[in-house]
Amino acid sequence: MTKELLEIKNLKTYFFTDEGTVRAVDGVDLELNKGETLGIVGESGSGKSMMSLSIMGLIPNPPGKIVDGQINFKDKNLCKISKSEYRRIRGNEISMIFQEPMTSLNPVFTIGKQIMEVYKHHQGLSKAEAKEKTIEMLKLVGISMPERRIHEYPNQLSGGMRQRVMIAMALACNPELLIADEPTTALDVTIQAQILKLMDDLKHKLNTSIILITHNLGVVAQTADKIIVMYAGKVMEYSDTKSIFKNPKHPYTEGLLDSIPKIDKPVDRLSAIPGTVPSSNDFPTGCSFYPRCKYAMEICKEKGPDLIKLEDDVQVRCWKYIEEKTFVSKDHHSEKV
Amino acid sequence: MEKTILEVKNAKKYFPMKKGLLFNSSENVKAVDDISFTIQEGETFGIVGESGCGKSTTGRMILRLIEPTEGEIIYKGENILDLPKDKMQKLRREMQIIFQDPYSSLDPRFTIGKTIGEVLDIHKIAKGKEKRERIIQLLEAVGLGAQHFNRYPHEFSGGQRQRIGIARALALNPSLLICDEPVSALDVSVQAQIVNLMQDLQKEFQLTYLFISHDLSVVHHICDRIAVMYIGKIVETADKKTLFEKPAHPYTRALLSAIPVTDPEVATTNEVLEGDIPSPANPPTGCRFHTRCKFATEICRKVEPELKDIGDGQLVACHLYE
Amino acid sequence: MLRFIINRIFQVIPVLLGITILVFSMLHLIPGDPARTMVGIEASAEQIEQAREELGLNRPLHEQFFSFVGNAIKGDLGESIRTSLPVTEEILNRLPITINIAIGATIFATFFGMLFGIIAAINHNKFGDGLTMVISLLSVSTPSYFLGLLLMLVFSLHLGWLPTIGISTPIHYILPIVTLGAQAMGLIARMTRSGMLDVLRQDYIRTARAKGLPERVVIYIHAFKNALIPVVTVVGLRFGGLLAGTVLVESVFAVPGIGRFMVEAVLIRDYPVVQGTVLVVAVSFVLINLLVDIIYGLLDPRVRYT
Amino acid sequence: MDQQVIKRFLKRKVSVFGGLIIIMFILTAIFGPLVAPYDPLQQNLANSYKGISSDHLLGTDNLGRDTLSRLIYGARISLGISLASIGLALIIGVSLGVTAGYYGGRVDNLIMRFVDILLAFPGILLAIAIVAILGNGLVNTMIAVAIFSVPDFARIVRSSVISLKETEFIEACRAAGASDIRIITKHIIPNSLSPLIVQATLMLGTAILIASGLSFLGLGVQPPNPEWGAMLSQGRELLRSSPLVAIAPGAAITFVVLSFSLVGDGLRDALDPKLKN
Repeated sequence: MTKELLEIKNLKTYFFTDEGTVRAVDGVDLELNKGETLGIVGESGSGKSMMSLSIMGLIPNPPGKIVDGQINFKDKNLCKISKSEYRRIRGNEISMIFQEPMTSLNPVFTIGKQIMEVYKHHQGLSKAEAKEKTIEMLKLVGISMPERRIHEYPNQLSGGMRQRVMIAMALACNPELLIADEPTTALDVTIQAQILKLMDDLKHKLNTSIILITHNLGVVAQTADKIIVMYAGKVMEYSDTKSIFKNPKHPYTEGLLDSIPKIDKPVDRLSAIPGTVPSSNDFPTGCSFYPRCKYAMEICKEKGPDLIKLEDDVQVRCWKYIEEKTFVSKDHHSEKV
Repeated sequence: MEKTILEVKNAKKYFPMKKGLLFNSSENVKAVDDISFTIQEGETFGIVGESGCGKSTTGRMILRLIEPTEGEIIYKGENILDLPKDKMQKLRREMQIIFQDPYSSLDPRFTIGKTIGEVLDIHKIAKGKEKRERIIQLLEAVGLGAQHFNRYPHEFSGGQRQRIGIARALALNPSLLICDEPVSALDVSVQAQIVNLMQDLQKEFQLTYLFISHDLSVVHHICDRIAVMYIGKIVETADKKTLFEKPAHPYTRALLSAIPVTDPEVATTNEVLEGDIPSPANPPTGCRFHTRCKFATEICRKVEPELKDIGDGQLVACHLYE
Repeated sequence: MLRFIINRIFQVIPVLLGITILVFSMLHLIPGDPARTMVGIEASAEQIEQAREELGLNRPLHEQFFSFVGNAIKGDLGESIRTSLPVTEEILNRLPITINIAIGATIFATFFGMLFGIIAAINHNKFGDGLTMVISLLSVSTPSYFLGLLLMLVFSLHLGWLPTIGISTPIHYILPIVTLGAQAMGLIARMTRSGMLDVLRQDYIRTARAKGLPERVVIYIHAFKNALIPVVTVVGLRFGGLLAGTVLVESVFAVPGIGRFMVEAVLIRDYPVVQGTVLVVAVSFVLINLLVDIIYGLLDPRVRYT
Repeated sequence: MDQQVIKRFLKRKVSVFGGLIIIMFILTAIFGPLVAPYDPLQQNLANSYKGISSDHLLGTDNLGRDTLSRLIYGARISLGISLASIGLALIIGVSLGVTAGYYGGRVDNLIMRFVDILLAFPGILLAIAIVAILGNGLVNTMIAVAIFSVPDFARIVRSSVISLKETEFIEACRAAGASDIRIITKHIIPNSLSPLIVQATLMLGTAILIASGLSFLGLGVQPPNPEWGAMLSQGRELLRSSPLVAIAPGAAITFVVLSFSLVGDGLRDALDPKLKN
């Protein structure tokens, strides 16, 4: 029996700017069990990064604000806890690594100091103890000669090395949840493979749950247990990894998979999704994917569909299935059309 | 009958290191270090490699946006490095480039019409009404239209800007198009549109492409022949089928196995390459890949391997094949 | 690091040479005959010839230049035409006062400037921000020669708390220091504020927060050291500016420093003194900048290891 | 796009206020002789040391000259020097900066070393040195202030040219065979205009500070011309008897300089919204 670690209900994170309200995250639900890896896939403006910052409680305010919903982490609603309580969780029980290893480390402190700090603040370790643990951690993420490396500054390290340092820092206190926001996007292919392998190894070693956020379906195919596909601030499809790649339900997921060239299944012509990704302050009314959808119906334009459960682990937000389902059974999620 | 359109012979580009006044080192960053390849008319020739391999420098050398330190660039039988200014100017109509970043590749202060029109002005190709018609024709060719003529770049999405960049490159009716990571900065769902557009245009205008990318899947989809580069050197050249089915160089193999496969049921070989990419400012001796190669022997550390034909037009620079 | 320092020192040499050339050629750039300009229109041909002799204008140009440089390195800047005393001696007599004022102003400006800047950044868009920024904007815009007069009017003439002019006691230093430092204070406050705000937006600050560090550690340790780097540059550059700014302040408060000495020399066309004072101020400025660069290198590992 | 800049600028109330003050001063400078109640140079010893009265709104000085009238005429001189010298400095600075930045290498080294040498004379020192060579007076003050301002412009333009030169749209132009002149005039200069406009605005204020400073020291515009710095210098002697003679021009300088910085800051935010704090 797996235990639920994180449950997000109807999360809404909005940004209030001069140009209007940006619904970066617009009613997202998700669940994550202990030891699981959840992949969140989306393109620019899908709200996937804002999702992760919402969980971390790091939404820049103003202009951003969580306007509705719950983030339940181990029976605690993170939206309700005090600032100091949140600080004790961040970097300790939930950690995060970012896309840009080049800018995510403080340039004026040695990497040793930056990792030791975590031990000092969360575990109250002395300098010597923290140093010892830091060296251990750096060894764990595959950095050679850690005794020497702790005295180096971030600009002396390559991008891949910096991302390893970020991982060491994030995993220092053995958190239960690691959020990785596009951790390999800025890296070269061979380095990306190293980092993905490292994260997978460490996950099994430390039994950490991971939320892996990416725009690259290939990155999650091998590592994630479940996948969420986001588009325009909403979850379009939520499914286990196997079925999403084998049998994508949502037209967007289907289009996304079809538009990637595959070496093992060459085609003469890619089937592209027409149109452009909507900009985040101008989402279409109705279903946000409707203008680019090849199955678009009249209803899609007027009204956004709800997320409905198709099978045990498969949920989808599309009128196509709601219509089918309403004939089959009266699911409480769906509405009669 | 295949006809060679471009031949790059022993091209090198050394950038002088940033120097201090006192320690005036004579060291160079060998961005591109003695590479040769040929491109046939009508084909799509791919250059793949990771950061610092010199693929973008190569593309820019061919257009003389960066002057090569040494070597020859022979376009249709003529070494363009010897050309006087006026002849080079004429030749520029034949070769154009499209860039990676759709945001910095268009002047934010120029309307789309003006951006494309400028190219026509420089070569005095068309004027007035004729010019406008030609621009609209180009916009339509890339899937845009007359309604976009007076708009500014910031009003467009990344994919649309890339279309504009392509229209600008096509304005001079070139034969050879250097495509420097043209889809890397785009959203996945838009990448496919641009790739399709490029394939359509290739047929329509009989274009030859030099396609520079780090993304092997895209290269596999669009290219006929491919060169793999690693820190300033070509390590392998082959046609697509050969390269992907029987890659010879250990680096090529590692690169192929590092591609994330979009199928959870395919077991990955998990052949993960160790170590970092060395800096081109201080490349390893001998074979530049030896620091990361599991087959490396004594000779690899000392002697630089030459590109050799191992059959089927597959060229490999590796001591394993000697 | 040593390599970085040596490199910086060698970069300064051409600048010092340039300054020397410029200062040397001042005499030769004067329209007409410098000797005549100096002694006045009514001077006799003999007097002009004598002045020419004293200035060494009869010798070939390169010879003049080398002897100028040679003497300058030896510390000989010629003789004042008015007093016939060695310029070096005259400068050394006045320099301590000027340096005291400039250092005092730097300390005043740095302390209050950074204080105001941090207050403003932390209270971004709140009352504290507004108030400190109004003060710094005003102090940046008010010319020192006006501020000095205002302060004198209020604190000396009206309230009678502080002496008006001269520099005989330490209390005399208060007004000149505040007057001189005000503008730099405003600039440093604005720099510190925008530097802090800029740093607070960086990715590594987000990382620091994601680590669960307390906000004071995030701001006073992670952000502050980064924000300090540009501020150090400004403080360094400002110190040179303050050295030059003493020219105005010394005139306002009738302080017998090097600045006033220079102005008087310009007014009576005592060229050796003008050259000497300009050279001393410019060279000190360059050397201070060198020092600042080295400190910058110590603070910022990115500069050191490139 | 430019409408948006104006819209953003108008949102910043203090900058708009600064702009209004500058417009007021400019109008005063242009129409000064029409509004000034007295001749600024006319002495009237019987009327000396007067305080504020309906006849003399800002009183009179030791020679009985009307302070308000002198202030109004002074606006002409101060703003005139400021505009002329910054205009001159812009032409020289931009040419130097563009040349250095675009061609790089030895040309760049030569120009920037020269600029470095000029910058080695901090603050007002350079202006004093120039006046020491050229002599005092209105035109020489202008030249001194112009040369003083050149290095700032040269450096700003150079750095924006260097960053622009690397952009892909400039490469695209070169690939299309565009000439250097075309690239510089059509692409590089228009795109480096924003920081330049901001800097020029701020420097207009600084120019007034420096020019008046020179005059205050007796090295710039000479009395009896009603230049603000020269008036301050004269007011310094009269601080006990008629403080208004010093306060009026001092306040005027402060206000104008303040307004230029407000406008400059506003323009910076309006032209580059990303930099806004």
